[in-house]
Amino acid sequence: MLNFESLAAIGLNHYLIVSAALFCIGMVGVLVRRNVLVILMSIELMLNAVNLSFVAFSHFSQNINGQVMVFFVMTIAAAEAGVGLAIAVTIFKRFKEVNISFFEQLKG
Amino acid sequence: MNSLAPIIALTIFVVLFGTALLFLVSLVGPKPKNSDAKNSTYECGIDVQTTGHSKISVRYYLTAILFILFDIEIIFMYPWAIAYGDFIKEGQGLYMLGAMGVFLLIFIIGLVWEIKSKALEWD
Amino acid sequence: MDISVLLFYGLSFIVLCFALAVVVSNNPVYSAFYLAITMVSLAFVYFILQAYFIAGVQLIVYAGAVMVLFVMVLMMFDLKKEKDSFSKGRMSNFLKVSSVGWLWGLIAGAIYMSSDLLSMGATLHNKDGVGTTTKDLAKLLYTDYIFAFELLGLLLLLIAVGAVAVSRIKGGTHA
Amino acid sequence: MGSDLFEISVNLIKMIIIFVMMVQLVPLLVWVERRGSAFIQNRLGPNRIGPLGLTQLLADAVKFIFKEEFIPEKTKKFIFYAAPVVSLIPAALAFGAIPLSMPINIEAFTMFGESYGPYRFAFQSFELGIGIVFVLGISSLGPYAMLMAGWASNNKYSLLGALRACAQSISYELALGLSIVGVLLLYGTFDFSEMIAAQQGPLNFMWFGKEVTLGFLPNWGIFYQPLGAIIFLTAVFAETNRTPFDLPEAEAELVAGYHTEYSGLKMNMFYIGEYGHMMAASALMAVFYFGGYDIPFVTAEDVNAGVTWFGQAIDPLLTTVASWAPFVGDSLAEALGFSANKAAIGTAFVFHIAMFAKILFFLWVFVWVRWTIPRFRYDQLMDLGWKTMLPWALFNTIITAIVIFIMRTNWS
Repeated sequence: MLNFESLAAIGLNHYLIVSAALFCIGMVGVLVRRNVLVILMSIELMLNAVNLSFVAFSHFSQNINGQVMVFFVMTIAAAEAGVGLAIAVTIFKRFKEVNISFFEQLKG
Repeated sequence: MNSLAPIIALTIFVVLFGTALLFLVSLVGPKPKNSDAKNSTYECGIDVQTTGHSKISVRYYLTAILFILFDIEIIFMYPWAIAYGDFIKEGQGLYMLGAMGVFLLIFIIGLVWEIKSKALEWD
Repeated sequence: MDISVLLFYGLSFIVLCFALAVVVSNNPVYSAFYLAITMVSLAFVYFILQAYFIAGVQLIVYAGAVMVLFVMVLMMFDLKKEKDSFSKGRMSNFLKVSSVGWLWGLIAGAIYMSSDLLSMGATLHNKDGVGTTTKDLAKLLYTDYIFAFELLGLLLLLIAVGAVAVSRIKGGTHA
Repeated sequence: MGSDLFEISVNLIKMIIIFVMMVQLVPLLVWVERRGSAFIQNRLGPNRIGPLGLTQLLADAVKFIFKEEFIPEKTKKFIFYAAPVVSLIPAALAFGAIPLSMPINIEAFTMFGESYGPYRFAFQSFELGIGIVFVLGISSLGPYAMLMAGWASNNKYSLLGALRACAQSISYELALGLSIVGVLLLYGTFDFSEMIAAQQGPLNFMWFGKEVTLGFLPNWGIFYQPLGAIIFLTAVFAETNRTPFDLPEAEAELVAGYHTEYSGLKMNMFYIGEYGHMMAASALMAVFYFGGYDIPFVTAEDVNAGVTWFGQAIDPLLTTVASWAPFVGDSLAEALGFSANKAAIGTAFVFHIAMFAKILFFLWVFVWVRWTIPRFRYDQLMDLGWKTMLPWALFNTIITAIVIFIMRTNWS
């Protein structure tokens, strides 16, 4: 079972478990925080966790496809952060509010 | 080649160096004699009216977001730039030029649009 | 004990601690700084995984651009100490956190059980990295993924237009 | 790997020496800056303390250490103290990744009776295959120190200065990154050492499949990328917040920018960071466009032969000295095992001086420009970055790509 050798020889499992933990921390952030900016940051954490598992798989299977995917995910994440912050800034300028529960009241 | 340990070691060393300097000053320097005027926020001599975090123009933010988007487009050119010579040797130079040409066209359209839409105007 | 094992555990510890700090910190500006540290540490983890270019991109794009944008926006907002930074309801929060904990346990258990399937490489640095250089990445990116690559360029253009348009709503760009 | 204790300790010492060298250059640069400004403005400058006022630096350093340590109220204490330390990190890491001389190949030798295998010591803190991307990534962390300082000070001048500095440096990072694409196209690598190796010898390039050599010019990047070099240099000025782009510190408008509330050694650490950034930028300029540690028309063999000749010429002298004092000189060198490697170390030292001369020249350019060109207005600065330099850098990239395509393709 769990012994010293399995801890000292870093394999794919170790990276995947770290990645899973990072993803879950991000998920907790999305679920329990109310500030929309912190929620966006938690989403970035989750995306980073996915990137970590992609890079780990890419390294251990010696296949560069995973890194290309990481590149794309980073692009999408940056675009998402840009638009999300643009909306947050616009709402904050108008209503002085960043609480996510306030956003429910926005109706067209 | 490409080992991480020296980078981490240098980072730790620099942090220790900076912290040591800060400690050295608090150890060697004279003890501060506090007074209200000295402790107050610097405001050219008048009393502080508002907090230090007053409203800031949204342009800073707009500049930052446009920076992110163009920065990623530039990063996309880096692998292309270093593989370009190899592609030319393999006779695929025109393909690579065309592939990046389309991308650069999109880049230029974006840049021209930003300039025309006056999103980058500071006054 | 190899130095890379030590580096892996140290960096993973830093990554997870600061990720947790992002979530529990009361002040969003501190959250952003913690997230920046997480990003830099993750870049170093990519370095251990020999994904050097990806590590550099992580530094430039995430740590150098996205997090700077977050910090600037938070400084613009000038938020007072948040009164209700966490959602209300002790029971529902407990349920949320515990269910996420269960999820992590499930994933970790699954990874542990299938470790024989996953054990393609047992240790680090036993491969010479053939076929995973940045030039190989470029060859793949501009041939197999050329369509996705051009589409991402278009997406970035649309995002730029959209961001400017959104910030123009009501009152224009004059805050 | 096969690294042993000797190799690790030499690498650590080398790393610390390079960092300390960077820190120690700062007071010298401050002196150059003050004397240089005085020279340009027809004044005298600091000349009272020591020869040419050189010990003024020492006096300043001592003064900074003995300053009273205080921070204003309502600051965020931890971040206020962390900001100066953070400002040192990008500069130190970026400077450490740049090769300052050619690698030293140490042959096997014996020291104190134990033999040590052959080594290869690079003249830089760490060798990276992705040099440029790492340096760009690390220096893009620079805005954090400014934002931390500006935000923690709880002062509107500081915050405005920090935001200005941040917006300015990210705007010019685009032109900087794009001007480097031309360099990457030219050399086809991220590695600094390979770039420098590609710039050795006389100017030669492929012209429609034929090789052309121009013997009277060195094979430096500046002859292929003149526009890129100009854009890079300008962007670097803005990145390091130097005049004519020192808007973040514009003392007429913002008191002193993001370090308004800082005093004593804490402020000095920001200066170390800024000057370190300048040094890294100068070194990059030398590596990209001026051949790195390359000396024009002189090959490594020539230098090696010269050093060997010089060593043989002074050898009788050394032997004489050694005969007078048996504890120093040859016997010690023999005990340390360096006699076989004198030539390699000497060669590396000569090339290091060449590299250093280039770095010092560009640092002098920084000072020179500062006292020659007036400050821009902020909207002019942003217009220059986005509407002038970015399109020109784009133009440079496209032209470089097309020209390289035409020249290197085998048209037959």
